[in-house]
Amino acid sequence: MSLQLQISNQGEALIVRLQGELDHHTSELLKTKMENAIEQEGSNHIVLVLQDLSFMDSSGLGVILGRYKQITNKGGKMVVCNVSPSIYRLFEMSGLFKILTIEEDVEQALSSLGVVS
Amino acid sequence: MSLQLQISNQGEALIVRLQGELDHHTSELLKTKMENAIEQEGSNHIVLVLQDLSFMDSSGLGVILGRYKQITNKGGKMVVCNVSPSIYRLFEMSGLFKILTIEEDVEQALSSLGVVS
Amino acid sequence: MNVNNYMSLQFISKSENEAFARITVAAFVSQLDPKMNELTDIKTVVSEAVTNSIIHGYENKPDGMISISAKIEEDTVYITVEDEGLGIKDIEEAKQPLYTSKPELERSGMGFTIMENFMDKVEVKSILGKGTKLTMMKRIESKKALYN
Amino acid sequence: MNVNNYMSLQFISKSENEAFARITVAAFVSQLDPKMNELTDIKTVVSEAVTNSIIHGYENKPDGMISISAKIEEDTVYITVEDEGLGIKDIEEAKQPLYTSKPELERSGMGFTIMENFMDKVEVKSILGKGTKLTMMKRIESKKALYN
Ligand SMILES: Nc1ncnc2c1ncn2[C@@H]1O[C@H](COP(=O)(O)OP(=O)(O)O)[C@@H](O)[C@H]1O
Ligand SMILES: Nc1ncnc2c1ncn2[C@@H]1O[C@H](COP(=O)(O)OP(=O)(O)O)[C@@H](O)[C@H]1O
Repeated sequence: MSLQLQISNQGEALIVRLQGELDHHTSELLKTKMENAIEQEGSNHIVLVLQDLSFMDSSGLGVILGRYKQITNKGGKMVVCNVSPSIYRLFEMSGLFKILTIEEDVEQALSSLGVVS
Repeated sequence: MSLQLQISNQGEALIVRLQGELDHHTSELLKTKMENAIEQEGSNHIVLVLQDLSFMDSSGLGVILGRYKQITNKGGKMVVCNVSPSIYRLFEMSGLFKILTIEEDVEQALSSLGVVS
Repeated sequence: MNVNNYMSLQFISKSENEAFARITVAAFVSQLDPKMNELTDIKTVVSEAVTNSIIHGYENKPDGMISISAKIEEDTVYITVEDEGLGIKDIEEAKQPLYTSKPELERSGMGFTIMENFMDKVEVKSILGKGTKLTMMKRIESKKALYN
Repeated sequence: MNVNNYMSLQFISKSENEAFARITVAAFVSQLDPKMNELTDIKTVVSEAVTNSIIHGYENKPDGMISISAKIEEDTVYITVEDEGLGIKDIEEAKQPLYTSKPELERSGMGFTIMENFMDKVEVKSILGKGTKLTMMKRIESKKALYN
């Protein structure tokens, strides 16, 4: 019933791993933590790992789109990986999958960004 | 949210394994199945395995006591094993642990009944 | 008034709803970050109270209504369970360990004893022919409560 | 009337209750033995509707009341979500994909689109200054339903 996040750095990329449930209540935390990390770390790119995310609704779409805008404004890229079928459906419905890059796993996400892993 | 049971025979003993939640709603099923098995199999003893029982309330105490009476009326014995701390507490509170034999696991339950396993 | 959170729930007196009721109250109380055994206690008492309303209050007829409320105030949970069923004639007798008015249904007579053991306080109000209302209270010893 | 099961739930408009509400409705609907993805659909639409009541209906004030009801009739679930909040001015506009009146809160504007995609039917009634009521319906393709 809550969200845990784990943030780490690999080369120019900020890797954010989500675990638990991403809804309106927990999206506040994600927004704040990611905003700060993007500013402080000065990372160029974001890799968002959704492997252990058991639930997401449209509030999740909003906060992901928000971070996408934040990083592209800085000239960076955002890649989402390990997307479950039910979350993929939300990306599809909202058209987000057209602007986000979606990759299988962290390795492929990093190599698509040109970051050596 | 439901109860599964698995009934098997070992020598003179009927082994009943419970999985899931034992409350008033699911105790009906347990009562019927065990009553029938005790009559049909003509077993002398019962071993009740509670290892995978994730929830039990006082309706469970009632149905266990009922089967205890049924088997002792036939001159048999009943042993309960793999009892979690929270279920043990209910046995204690009700005084049931004074009349039931409680053993660690199926092996010890069977050997306490003199059944070769 | 210092209500930190509040919910109320109504459902019909079908035995399928015993599990539903305890899952719902447990999901609500889990906001307090209770220990595993505290959550089991809460589930058990809700199960006892709802089962009593179904079996004794409504005598297993599935057209009665059962109401539950749960309130979190600081580190304490208040739970009420209410029916508009037959009511209890003698509350003191009903509370005796092993006392049951329905031995033919293999009742253990341990419902009230379990509720009183697992909760910090249990209050029973009942009017014959009108119904029964239980009010229960429990302090939750969560980590969270320490920091609030 | 052929009500197989019925429940209703009220809680205050705190965002903690979004998770609580979807767990409760999912626990109730699970009696129909739904497939995993059907249950995810139900959880998601409840989350969308409750979030809308909290953010838009009550503008994030935690003293509003939200009511949910769920009814199972044969293999079909009917869910209502209701608030007594601000109401919706233009329902057709509100339903447009990507439309949101609160872009500053990073809303995606996808709530209604998701509800309409995941449920078989969605009906919105709203009166400005009085509140909003959603009525939704979904047939559950469970194994159980086949044998009933
Ligand atoms: N909601 C209720 N409505 C009417 N009678 C009740 C109710 N709850 C309890 N009782 C009475 O109190 C007795 C004791 O309840 P309890 O300790 O839970 O044992 P049990 O349910 O096993 O009988 C019941 O047998 C019944 O006569
Ligand atoms: N319960 C409600 N009370 C008032 N307005 C609402 C309610 N639900 C939805 N709305 C309005 O409908 C719009 C679209 O809702 P939705 O599709 O869920 O997108 P979002 O919540 O992301 O804004 C909201 O922006 C809001 O203006």
